[in-house]
Amino acid sequence: MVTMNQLNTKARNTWCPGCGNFAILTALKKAIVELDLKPENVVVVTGIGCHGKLGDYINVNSFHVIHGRVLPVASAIKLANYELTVIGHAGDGDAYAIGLGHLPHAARRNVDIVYIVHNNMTFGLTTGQVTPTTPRGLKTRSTPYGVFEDPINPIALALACDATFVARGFAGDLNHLTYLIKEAIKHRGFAFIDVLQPCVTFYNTYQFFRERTYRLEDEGWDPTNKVEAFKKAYEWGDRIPIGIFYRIEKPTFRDSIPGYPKQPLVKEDLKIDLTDLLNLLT
Amino acid sequence: MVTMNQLNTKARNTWCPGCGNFAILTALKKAIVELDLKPENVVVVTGIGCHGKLGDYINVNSFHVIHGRVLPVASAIKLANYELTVIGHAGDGDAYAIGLGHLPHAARRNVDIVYIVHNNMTFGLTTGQVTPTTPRGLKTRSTPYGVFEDPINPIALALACDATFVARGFAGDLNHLTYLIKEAIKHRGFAFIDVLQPCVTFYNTYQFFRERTYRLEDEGWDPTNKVEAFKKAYEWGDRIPIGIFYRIEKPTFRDSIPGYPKQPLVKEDLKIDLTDLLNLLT
Amino acid sequence: MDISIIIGGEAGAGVMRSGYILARALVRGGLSVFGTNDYPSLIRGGHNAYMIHASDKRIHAHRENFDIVVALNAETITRYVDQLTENAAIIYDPKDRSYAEKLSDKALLVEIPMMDIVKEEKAKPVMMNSVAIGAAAGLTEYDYEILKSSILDSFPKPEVGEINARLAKRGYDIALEEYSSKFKIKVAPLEKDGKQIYLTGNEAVALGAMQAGMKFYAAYPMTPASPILHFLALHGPKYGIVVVQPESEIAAINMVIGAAYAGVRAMTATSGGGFSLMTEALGLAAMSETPIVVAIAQRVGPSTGMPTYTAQTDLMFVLNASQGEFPRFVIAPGDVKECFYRTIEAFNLAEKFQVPAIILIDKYLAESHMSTEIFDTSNIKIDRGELITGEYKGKEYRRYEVTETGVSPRAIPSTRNAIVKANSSEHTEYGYASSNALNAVKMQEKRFRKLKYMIMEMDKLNPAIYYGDPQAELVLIGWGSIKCPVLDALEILKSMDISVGFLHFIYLSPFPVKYALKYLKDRKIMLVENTYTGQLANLLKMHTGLTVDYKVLRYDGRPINPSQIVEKVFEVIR
Amino acid sequence: MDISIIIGGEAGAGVMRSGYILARALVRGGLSVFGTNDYPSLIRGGHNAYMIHASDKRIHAHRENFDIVVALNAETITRYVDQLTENAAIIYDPKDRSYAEKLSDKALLVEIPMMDIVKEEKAKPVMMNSVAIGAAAGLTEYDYEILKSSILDSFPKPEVGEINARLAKRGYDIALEEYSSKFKIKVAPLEKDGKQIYLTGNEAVALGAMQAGMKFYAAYPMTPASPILHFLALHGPKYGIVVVQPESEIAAINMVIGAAYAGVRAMTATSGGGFSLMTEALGLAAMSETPIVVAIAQRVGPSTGMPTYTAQTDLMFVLNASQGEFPRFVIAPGDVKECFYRTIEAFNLAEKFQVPAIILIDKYLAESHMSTEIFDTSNIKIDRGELITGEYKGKEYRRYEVTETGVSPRAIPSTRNAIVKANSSEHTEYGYASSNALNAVKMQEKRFRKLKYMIMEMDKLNPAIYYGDPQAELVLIGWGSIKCPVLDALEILKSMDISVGFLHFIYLSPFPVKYALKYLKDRKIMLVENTYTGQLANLLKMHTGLTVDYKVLRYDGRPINPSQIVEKVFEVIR
Ligand SMILES: Cc1ncc(C[n+]2csc(CCOP(=O)(O)OP(=O)(O)O)c2C)c(N)n1
Ligand SMILES: Cc1ncc(C[n+]2csc(CCOP(=O)(O)OP(=O)(O)O)c2C)c(N)n1
Ligand code: SF4
Ligand code: SF4
Ligand SMILES: [Mg+2]
Ligand SMILES: [Mg+2]
Repeated sequence: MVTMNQLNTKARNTWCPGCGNFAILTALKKAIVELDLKPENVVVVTGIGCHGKLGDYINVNSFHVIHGRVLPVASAIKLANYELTVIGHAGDGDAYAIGLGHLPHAARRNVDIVYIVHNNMTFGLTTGQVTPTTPRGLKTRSTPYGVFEDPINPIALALACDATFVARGFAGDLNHLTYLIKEAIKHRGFAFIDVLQPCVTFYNTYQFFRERTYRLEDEGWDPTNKVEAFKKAYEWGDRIPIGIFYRIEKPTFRDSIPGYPKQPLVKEDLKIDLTDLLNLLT
Repeated sequence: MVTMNQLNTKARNTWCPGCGNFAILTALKKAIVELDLKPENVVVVTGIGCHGKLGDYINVNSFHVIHGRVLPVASAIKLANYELTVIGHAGDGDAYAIGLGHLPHAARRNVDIVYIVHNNMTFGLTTGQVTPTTPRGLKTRSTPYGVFEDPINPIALALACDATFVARGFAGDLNHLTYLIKEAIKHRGFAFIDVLQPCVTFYNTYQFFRERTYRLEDEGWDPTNKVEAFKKAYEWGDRIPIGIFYRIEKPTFRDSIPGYPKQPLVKEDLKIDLTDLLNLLT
Repeated sequence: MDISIIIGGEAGAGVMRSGYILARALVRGGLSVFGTNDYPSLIRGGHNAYMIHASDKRIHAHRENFDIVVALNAETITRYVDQLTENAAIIYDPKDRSYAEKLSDKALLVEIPMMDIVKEEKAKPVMMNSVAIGAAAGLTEYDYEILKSSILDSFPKPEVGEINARLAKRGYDIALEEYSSKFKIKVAPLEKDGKQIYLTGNEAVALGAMQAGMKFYAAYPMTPASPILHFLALHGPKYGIVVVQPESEIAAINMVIGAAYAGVRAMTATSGGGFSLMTEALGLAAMSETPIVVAIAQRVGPSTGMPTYTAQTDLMFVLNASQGEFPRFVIAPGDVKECFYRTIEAFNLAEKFQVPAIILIDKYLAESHMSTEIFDTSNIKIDRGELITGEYKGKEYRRYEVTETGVSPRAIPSTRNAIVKANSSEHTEYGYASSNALNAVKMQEKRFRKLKYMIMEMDKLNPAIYYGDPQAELVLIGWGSIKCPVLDALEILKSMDISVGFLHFIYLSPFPVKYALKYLKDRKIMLVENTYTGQLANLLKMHTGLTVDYKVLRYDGRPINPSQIVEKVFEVIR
Repeated sequence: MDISIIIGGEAGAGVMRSGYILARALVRGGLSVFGTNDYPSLIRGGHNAYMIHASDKRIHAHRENFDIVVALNAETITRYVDQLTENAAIIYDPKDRSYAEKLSDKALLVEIPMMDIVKEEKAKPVMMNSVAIGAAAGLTEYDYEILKSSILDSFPKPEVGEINARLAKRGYDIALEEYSSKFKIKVAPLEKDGKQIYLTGNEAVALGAMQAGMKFYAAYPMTPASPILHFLALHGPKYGIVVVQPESEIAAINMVIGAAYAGVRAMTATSGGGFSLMTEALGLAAMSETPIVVAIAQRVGPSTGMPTYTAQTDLMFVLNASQGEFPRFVIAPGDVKECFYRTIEAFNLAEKFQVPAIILIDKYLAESHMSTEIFDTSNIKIDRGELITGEYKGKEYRRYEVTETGVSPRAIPSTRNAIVKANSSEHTEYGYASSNALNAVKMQEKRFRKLKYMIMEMDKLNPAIYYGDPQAELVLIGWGSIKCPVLDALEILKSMDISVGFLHFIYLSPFPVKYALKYLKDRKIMLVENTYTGQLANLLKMHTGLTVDYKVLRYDGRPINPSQIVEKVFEVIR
């Protein structure tokens, strides 16, 4: 059984002290330990941004891809070898700006991966510009007179995309986040977690969210009703819910693909006999 | 006042006889005539696909862009000259596959344009492959054993994207469609219309929709409640609603942009005096 | 015997299918057959054509003039007036008689009551095309039974095949009885060893990928590459190949990269516009050293351009696409056979050197059918390079271990005792991001060290092939599908006792410098290319200093004709 | 007087800002100043440095060795040991004394109790950097009042400026009193006419765009181009310029195309990865003949590479990006002044020829500050080419009217009596889609006819500029920011009586063939480039047949030093 320590790497961590990414990293490690996953069977796919460095800091397979493309890469890794646990980590810029076009599709296909969005409401690594989740009015480097667009609602969006597992976490609530990641890994299908992640340098929201977040689980939330979940998604004021908004079971992408072999693609023999097919072309 | 005939062009129409696109074109022309718009002040932006040829068939300004990029091009035309009426036409492949990443952003910004999706549930021009709205199980050229993904729900999605005008039309109901397009043009903000458009060659849905569609307006629908609209969006069976699901007012993108001048950008003087700014750099 | 037939009609009239069936019948008779199409980007109403060139000698391209025009509508009758050969015939329906009659001095008028026959047989109007091809076969006195077999095997539903065969027979009989005596060209099946297949470049690429052991294919439809998707979606599942059509080309190539990282052979295909969207991820594949294969079927640009027409204008783009510098393979097969074998080669090279390999074809090759001997698959080698699966036996696995060849042992996720860290950022041997200057030099040099070995390997693979007179003063050069018209042009020239050479470039990256110098030094060089600017000339000059003396260029979207080349050679030689 | 100062510390310690303030003080003293930074891609904790090179003579680049090391942390003290000049000094805090002491034989140790001073003054710890730059100024006996003015003008809030000025004064006094007598280099303000400004290439491009009358700017952040966005977002609104950060680079460029179609001058900027995503739309601009300007600030690739480091590796990519063939401008300014004026030029050329114009810079130029005489904006010409607004006076407007120059009169939507039909598909003169072969030829030739006129126009605009000895046997060549180190290298060589020439390419497309031949024929050529493969050498050979004899290449992400060039010249000349 792997230990937390064995999940460390030699790479030097360059996140700002206090950054919410640390909690997400820890929660992920804890989830892997507690679910007793083998490091060589876990793949973490990360986007470009502060969050993207996560792969360097955890001793499992990782692929640090390009900005916004976590979902297609992660989806195909899972299709190629469904015995792997595939976990995508994206920033809010990554996931909701440049990469938003992939979300509805990964969701409706119900690809069996976990998708964790490090939602710090800022482009961290490029020094603090507006993202699609930055609240209106906030002054950022690219909106020095205040953000002038309304933010998206990731939870409502994921619901409308028919994701089968829709959750929100908070980097200030490590235990709960660990729980969410474990549930997401266990979920058979596309598991989406938007994590409220304070960025101490560009948008420190620790206090704001500490004062407002509450756990849906504490209120006996029934996560099986999409319309109710949708309504809940718009609760964003003095009280901000975290937890699993919605969760259902349906066939995964692989289940539906015609001709998916009896074993992972990666185990299939490369040699095939094309004689029959060639004869069709005579 | 422009007439229907004056809106014709010399380009030879190459849509299949009976194609749903004809009705959309006619409805658009009627809307322009009935709203008494000047052709030189209307711009139609079209994507790539059968629908994309619409620009050739209507005598207003048009820009036949690239696959999936109707929204950014149309948005900027409007920002550059808000005195223009800007109408985007996209295919379902265009809008919901390659170009889906732009929808949530155009919607939340509330860009004051009309966005009409010719939803024929197929890639028409590339000879009938699956799109994100093709129903599960349908055999297409790229899914010869049946579509194996669940389709998206464009109405639910547009609602979750906070679009301020969300409607569905049917190319088999010309009068209603004309009404929708007129309302959409009049709407100050982002007006989204998903049009059920039978493709007689690859997916002829005339009968299917004729038998099932009903007008929301006929049932006294109240289009101001997002949660109700969301619920309604999932009505898809024996009865399929068409009409305006949702409609509210909020400031448009231009209203919010800091420093937008008192007149359209296109009328601004190009000469500016940078002395003050240069002095800041000494 | 050499015959050229064009079948024309409205889009939607089944022009391409009936042309294919007729051509296939000739293929089954052992003839050498080339079939190509011409159609605008629309579904109904525009003009479509399928051209068949067949011969008892080996031919490689279409012919620009026609011995038989099969007119499924009036437009077709008049459209090709200037391309009729001396003894041409036009097959048409009586309803279009008025158009045909004007050409009575130019061609034999073969009036076949196709519509009436269809009505009599209670078939669908679109099936008149079967009557028409039957008539074409009858006119040339070809064997009806072979045509029938082609028809029956070309319709999935036997009953439909039967009707069409019956219709064809009726056309056949009238033409044979009433007109064949007046028509000079007779086509007869050959006695020949070995089966022929008749397929397109697209199909050959798809088959090559399957044979290479590709297990994952993701592509977004784009003319003229979509048929690869259709073919694989239809046949892949039977062979355990997963075929998906994702939301965009960006998704497609990133999926391919994910699958390849996980250890399966994976490919995508597209055309220029889709490839534009893939350029960023191409760099990801290069930097992360993930072996992928991308097939590109060029069409006319810029931008949307003319989607259904042919061009070779993306060469320089493909060679230089994506930011930063990295070695890549760009391989341009010249015919269907090369499409098959070179695609297999591309997979091997991609994995062996852990670089992206690009198959560069064009609409002409992608969508033209060619007859070719059935592929020999007995000797196919699969070389996965330094792949590690199961368990890593070394001490501490480093994905980007610096080696003499620049290639690092490649473990895949799930390998015991190996944690595989891939990275788009510059990285250490372990795969951790690093912007250290020395490390950057080390890694950039590691990646480029491969180039030397890639060239060595390439040089063994016939990267450029010389045809024609070895001593010729004038050598034609070209790449990819240009091989087709040039080889036919060479035959024509030979028959006129004009001997020229032809250096066909299959590899464009790495550039086969040795071959270029060997065959082109101190010769007059004539470039043949479907572009406006003559890209290979630039490339040649850049790599070898050699200058092209003459150019045969074409940029109207139509393939270059053998005769166009012949003319230019004439002009120059005089 | 020539001095080189490096300020180093942790990311987040305000290294860049304090370096900028010190440099600005020198600029205000009339000195020629070059300031550049070195930082990894992270927000806190890594090592950041700002290097200042200043002189009473005109200089153009950084120096690779340092007279003063301002160490905001221990790491900085030891990091530059190998780059100390003979009479160097190190400024550090007593807490880091143990590190400094080891270097007592290598440098003058200037110990300043920065942390204590900060505490005494009740300032924030990060403000120790002001003490440090005060000390640097004191050591060189520079005028404190000028430093103070720079500090006050560099903080938006006056109170903050005041504290920092006080802190600087304390460092200044200690250094002046206790150490300056032991330090050889003295820096004094010059008497000089005319104000200088101190700005980056990014800022100069932004200013150029503003001055050119750009009204719409859309960009997605990407290092090192993001500062253009920040600058325009801050200053644009006052000038009626709309600045938006859309969801992606794809959205950005398509917005720019939309705005330009509607008739406003519009621009986007990005780096290689973002440009990869823009390639498809670049073709749209070309095909629809919509004039757009794209600025690209290169960084190290492939892929994510080293985002905060410099390279020139995207040249061939940018020249060939997008499917199909079309003419484009690619303009690579060499310093901030050129960034300003050439950007204005790019807007004029884009509109005049209705083609895309690309400004190609790199991280070194984009983010380095240079002193330069204040821009003269009195003579700026705005040339919108054949733009039609208000009313079209002709008969029937055709957006793609075929003309002798290839340029068609360009009406914008809202023009009375004109319906403007733009199209990404090949089109007729009216803008309707067409795949007719003759039309395609006509249109492709129309678009390429511009090239001749583009070249004529370019030839008037000093597309390549020759520096140094007109008769030199050895001519260095380079493009873009390479001008900076080469001009300094030329000075060094001159001082050693070695005379070489330098041909600086500003236009890469169209390629200034005439200029290349004029200045390079029959000379020895040495390429200086921040790449691995030496791209300009390939380009030169391709366009002129000329071959580069020597290469100074660098591909570790760091800019080429003047001394690196000098050394290579030495090596060659011997
Ligand atoms: C195609 C592309 N565009 C832009 C960038 C520059 N870039 C790097 S990180 C980043 C934003 C990161 O924001 P987010 O995804 O929220 O991650 P965070 O740093 O906040 O964790 C951007 C725009 C890039 N790497 N690639
Ligand atoms: C980047 C890119 N990818 C692919 C294509 C090929 N393509 C042309 S039209 C089309 C699909 C059209 O489907 P849709 O948008 O639904 O339009 P329809 O033809 O059904 O009206 C595709 C994939 C393209 N033109 N550009
Ligand atoms: S900038 Fe923000 S997100 Fe990035 S490491 Fe620092 S605190 Fe974390
Ligand atoms: S293919 Fe379908 S969508 Fe396209 S023109 Fe024909 S009927 Fe209309
Ligand atoms: Mg973020
Ligand atoms: Mg469609």
